[in-house]
Amino acid sequence: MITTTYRDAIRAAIREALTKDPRVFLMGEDVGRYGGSYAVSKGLLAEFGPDRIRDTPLSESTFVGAGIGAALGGMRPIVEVMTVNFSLLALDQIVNNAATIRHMSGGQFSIPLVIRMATGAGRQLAAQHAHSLEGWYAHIPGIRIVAPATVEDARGMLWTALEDPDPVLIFEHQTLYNMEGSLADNAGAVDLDKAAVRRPGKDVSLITYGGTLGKTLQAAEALARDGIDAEVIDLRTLRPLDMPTLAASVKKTRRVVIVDEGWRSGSLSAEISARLAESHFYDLDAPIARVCSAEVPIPYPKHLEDAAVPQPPAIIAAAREAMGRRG
Amino acid sequence: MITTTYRDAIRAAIREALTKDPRVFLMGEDVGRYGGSYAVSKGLLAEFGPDRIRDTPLSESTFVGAGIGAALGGMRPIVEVMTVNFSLLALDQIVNNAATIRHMSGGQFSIPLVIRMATGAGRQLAAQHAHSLEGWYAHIPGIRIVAPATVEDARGMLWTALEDPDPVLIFEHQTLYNMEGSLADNAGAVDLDKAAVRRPGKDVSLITYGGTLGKTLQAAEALARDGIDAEVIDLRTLRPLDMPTLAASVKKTRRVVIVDEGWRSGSLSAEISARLAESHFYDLDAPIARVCSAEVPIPYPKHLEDAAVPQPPAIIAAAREAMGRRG
Amino acid sequence: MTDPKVRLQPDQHRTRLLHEMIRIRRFEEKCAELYSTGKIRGFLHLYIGEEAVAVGALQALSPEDAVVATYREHGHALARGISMNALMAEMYGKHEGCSHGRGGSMHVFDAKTHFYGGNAIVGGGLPLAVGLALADAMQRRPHVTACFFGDGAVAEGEFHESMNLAALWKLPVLFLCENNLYAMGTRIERAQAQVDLRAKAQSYLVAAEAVDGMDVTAVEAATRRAAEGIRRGEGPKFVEYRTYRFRAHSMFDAELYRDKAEVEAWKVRDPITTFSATLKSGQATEVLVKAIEDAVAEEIAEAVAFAEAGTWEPVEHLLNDVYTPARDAHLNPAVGAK
Amino acid sequence: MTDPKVRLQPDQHRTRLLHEMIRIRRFEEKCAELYSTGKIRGFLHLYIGEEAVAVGALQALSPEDAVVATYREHGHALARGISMNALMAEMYGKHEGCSHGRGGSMHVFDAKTHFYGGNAIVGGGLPLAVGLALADAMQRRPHVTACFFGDGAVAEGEFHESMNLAALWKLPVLFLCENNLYAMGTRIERAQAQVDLRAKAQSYLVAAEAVDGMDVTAVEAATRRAAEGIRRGEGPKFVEYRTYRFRAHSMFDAELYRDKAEVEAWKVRDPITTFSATLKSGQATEVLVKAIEDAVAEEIAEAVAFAEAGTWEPVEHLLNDVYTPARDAHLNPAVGAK
Ligand SMILES: Cc1ncc(C[n+]2csc(CCOP(=O)(O)OP(=O)(O)O)c2C)c(N)n1
Ligand SMILES: Cc1ncc(C[n+]2csc(CCOP(=O)(O)OP(=O)(O)O)c2C)c(N)n1
Ligand SMILES: [Mg+2]
Ligand SMILES: [Mg+2]
Repeated sequence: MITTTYRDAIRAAIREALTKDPRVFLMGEDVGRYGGSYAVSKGLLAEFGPDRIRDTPLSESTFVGAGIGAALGGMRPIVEVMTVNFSLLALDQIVNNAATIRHMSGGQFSIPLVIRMATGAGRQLAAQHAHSLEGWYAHIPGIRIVAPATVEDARGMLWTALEDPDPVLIFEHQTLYNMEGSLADNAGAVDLDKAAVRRPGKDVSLITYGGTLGKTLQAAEALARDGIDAEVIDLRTLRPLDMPTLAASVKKTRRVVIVDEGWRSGSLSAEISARLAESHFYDLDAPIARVCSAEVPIPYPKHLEDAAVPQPPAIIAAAREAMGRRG
Repeated sequence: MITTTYRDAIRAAIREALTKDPRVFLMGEDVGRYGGSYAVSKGLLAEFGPDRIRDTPLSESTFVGAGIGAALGGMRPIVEVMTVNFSLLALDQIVNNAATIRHMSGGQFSIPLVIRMATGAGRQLAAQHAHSLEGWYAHIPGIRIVAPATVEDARGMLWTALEDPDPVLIFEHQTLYNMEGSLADNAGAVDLDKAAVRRPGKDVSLITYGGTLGKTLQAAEALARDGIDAEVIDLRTLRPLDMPTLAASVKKTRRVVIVDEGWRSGSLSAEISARLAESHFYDLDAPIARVCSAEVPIPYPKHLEDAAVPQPPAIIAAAREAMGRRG
Repeated sequence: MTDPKVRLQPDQHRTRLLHEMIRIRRFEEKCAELYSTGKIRGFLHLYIGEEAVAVGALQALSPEDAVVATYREHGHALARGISMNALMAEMYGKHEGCSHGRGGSMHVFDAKTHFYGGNAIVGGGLPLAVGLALADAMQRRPHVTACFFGDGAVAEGEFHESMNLAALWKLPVLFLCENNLYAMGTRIERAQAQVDLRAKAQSYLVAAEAVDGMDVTAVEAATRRAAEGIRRGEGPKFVEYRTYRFRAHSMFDAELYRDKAEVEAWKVRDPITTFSATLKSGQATEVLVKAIEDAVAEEIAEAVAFAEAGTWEPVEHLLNDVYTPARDAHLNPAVGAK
Repeated sequence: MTDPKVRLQPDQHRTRLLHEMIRIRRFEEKCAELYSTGKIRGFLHLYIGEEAVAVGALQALSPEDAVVATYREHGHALARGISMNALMAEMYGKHEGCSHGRGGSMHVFDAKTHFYGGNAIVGGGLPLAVGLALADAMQRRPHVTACFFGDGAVAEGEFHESMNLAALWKLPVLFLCENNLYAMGTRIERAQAQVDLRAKAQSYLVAAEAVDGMDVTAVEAATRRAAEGIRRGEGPKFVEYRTYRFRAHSMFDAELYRDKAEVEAWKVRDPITTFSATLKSGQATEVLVKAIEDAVAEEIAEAVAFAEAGTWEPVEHLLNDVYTPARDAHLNPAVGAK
């Protein structure tokens, strides 16, 4: 076992991909000389050269579209969009080309493209730099959405994403880059199909992903001290959703709390809630609860940012309420 | 009463606004000399001149952003984005500026902007011209989303939207422009706060909006012949949702089917289902059902396009199932 | 790239150019007819009047080069060598169509001829072309990517970003601007502060040339010059074709924005009649044109029959081709596999 | 637009320019210090080295003109006349800040001075500026909208679309490009095929001028020329300021992408020291600078005290300012009301 960080695990995954497959290259703003705005790609330019570590101009729509074209042309691009906030400038290329060309061409062309971006709030970057839109992206057919919440997934999801013949968007929560964790020395690719039970429990299912996994696990520990045995599920892949794993948990616990950093209305938590209520209406002993972000652009001051996004006390309260505990 | 079309009703509303308020102007691609790609603004250039009916270059991000700036500068712009499919190019301006500036400025500036766009499938325009993303837009705090489904709302929603101090997006389903309906001679502004019960009923609540209202009413008539008395609710405003009206219907019928042309996963139907299950868990006699678009880019051939979007038979089947009827 | 069986006097290049233009013209006239009978639906954007551009320009490409087109791409598709049968079947939405019917008129795709669509988002194909060229450059392949777009697309941010990136990275992109003076109903003077589009290309240090788009030989010559420069490693080139759309923008356009007189004036410069006039003299030309028309009429009749006989994809297949199934794994061999 | 009480020798314009630059420099040095102590958080982008641009350029504006800035806007805010107290309180996130604390360093807004933000999306302010200018033009107001953006923003599609639309409609937009040679770690040669940015502006037929951004008087003169042209109805103008960022891009930047030597070479051209050297001679200047430094130190101390004494908005107000409440109806009188 080695101890490493989420950031270094992603860098190791990129380095491995570049080494294994000559078709792989990394392209995006400041991935080269600057070393990546989150220092993920630091050192890669020196190691792999400017042909494979490509600094782009500030042109999100075009370098994402160029990634789509390069994938069509036989390459395996890893496009880094610095943050999800800027990806809105490339949304047309993602929705109307990356997600759609395979279908419009009657299956003649696939787009083996990986797009990585940082997401989420938590660093007081204010309204234009704190979006959590990964669940929103999960609405689009034709793409796969993944959100590594652990060092192991940060290390392993990229390779599997590159092997996927279709576009995969990887959302890295910006508060996780410094997170430490241990990895097997031979750690490598991980599957992208199954959600993971991060903490087994029998009383209530806490379903989350990405940046809120840690807070949800904290809440579960607190609940345990209170005699409530919570099961914590990490979705890992937001599209497609691994419903069998969620269903198994619901059948066991009969109570569900979904924790999602997206704005509540229209967040992924709504889809999960709707699906579970459709398939397990008669298994549920309590209404499905959601702990999401408040419907406000994220404010700058820490106390307001903290109040805007899900926190352990709210998760605990929702779980207790699902258990019928008061106060 | 006069008989008119959805298209003419919108034109009448635009004309009234231009006449009443010198700050109002219409801007977008081909709204002038071409007469609007759906002929909505036909004749307005001749009547109001090029200063107030502005043809723009193909620059969605900038003319939408210019609408935001003009609103900040004291005008009351009506920006027409030809269709929702092209609005993705302007999404950064809508999400990061229109929806956010009021908040980032601590409430110093509001953005009294109206953006109109055509939406939806049904005309065999294929994958890049058939998106139904209005429910997706409803995820964004700071904007209001409305979807006129009747000639009366086509006539009345614009003025109310212009009086709103914040950005309002109006989604006009492209299959409705030729729809005929009758209007009071003095028809004018309508409220944007309440959902409308388009058909009262006691057995099951069919909740829908925009382009699927007609299909849902057809389904309700068929159900009536089958002894099922369906209530049909037209949301009218997708953000914010009028939950009291939905709640009253659910309390009465105890059964819900939501009809939404958006792709099923992450559609507005999921949010409505989740909210009703949160607030009325114990009032529901059957799982909430959803009839949505299949998760596929819309195909060109008619039989496949029809199969991809909600149709009366599927609505009828879902309602019968909610009633516990088999076959 | 005429379908061999209908090729006349293969030795005569000029005859072939004429034949190609007539094929496109008659094919689209048939499409317009089929649209009115409801066989073809959705949007139909005719290229009539602009045939010299696709036919002349595509002479400069080799079979391995890539093409990225617009929603007005029937001419590009036929000139590139997509069979008329497959194209007509696509217009019908039949499974035998070149995009298996999923795309229709605006989304013609064909792997064999490296035809990357038919894109219905104005300017949406420009970044794709830059990426295709990047893939060629990184794999040291000597190919060129030809990207067609209209005067209207030049106003989109994607034009600016794509020209800059292609120029910055010296990528083999052939930017082919079809300037037919209008973007739907908006004349170029109402869309562009600078109507000389070459000046825009030059602002990225991209060499630009404008040519009479109604003259197929001039189009071919200019495009060959540009393509050769790219193959010599000079980076992207920009060619502007000054042409004109004879028909409405689409089947829904009332053409309120231009006078008949302007249209008639341009029709005098019809690329087909003006070119055939230069071919041989009198009688001989008539005979040649007659022979071409007969061959084309036959090809079109066959294409219509092929489309009519085509099949509708079963509704059960609705969800196909959203994601790549295992059966198509060969499209994307596992990473690392060489 | 110095806060009156600290204005020295109001008759002396050049003294005022020096004073403004020093205010900005010292304010930001204090901010950097407060960042390390955690009083200021989030992103902090310092303008140090570029002060001559904001100070010189904003001399050309009248109080009614509008300003659209970037996330590196402390200099623009102070030079525009936003009080240092309100700005410092905003840096802290206090309710007394000019954006009531909601925005922080990147989102400085101020209605009184027509300061439309602080925009953290590169290029995101350009379309807003076009719209503000459109509103002035349609209401026949003689104002100018000054839009600041960097060399990196020039690569974004919004630059292209906004330049074209402003030029096409002859709108009173003053496009002010702060070319500090870098976009984060990307030097202009690696971002722009054409590094002479004037050529880009000219491709929209927009008159462009480049000026030494380290020379406050040259900046003022060039910007006044441009603004006057706009007020004469000549349409938008483009001014490029050749300047340099002395500090890291943000507090997280290790500056791997440039050598110390380059930075040192530019520091020799420090806009403050070079300008003060031109003022008076020896002693007299020292006395003057000392007086300014004392006044500024006092103003900063007061601003810090003001921010420290400021209040945190109660958490119960979290959802405020997402939508406009009735109480703010005056911001948008019912349509039709004049
Ligand atoms: C991004 C986008 N905006 C608007 C449209 C609607 N539209 C389709 S074609 C067209 C005009 C394009 O003009 P041009 O680029 O000159 O091509 P032409 O039709 O003249 O061949 C417009 C506005 C679109 N398809 N995509
Ligand atoms: C659309 C967008 N892409 C990327 C970023 C991240 N980013 C912030 S500042 C910056 C560099 C901008 O450079 P420039 O325009 O030259 O301004 P400068 O920082 O040099 O003043 C980048 C890439 C962003 N904020 N917005
Ligand atoms: Mg055109
Ligand atoms: Mg810069």
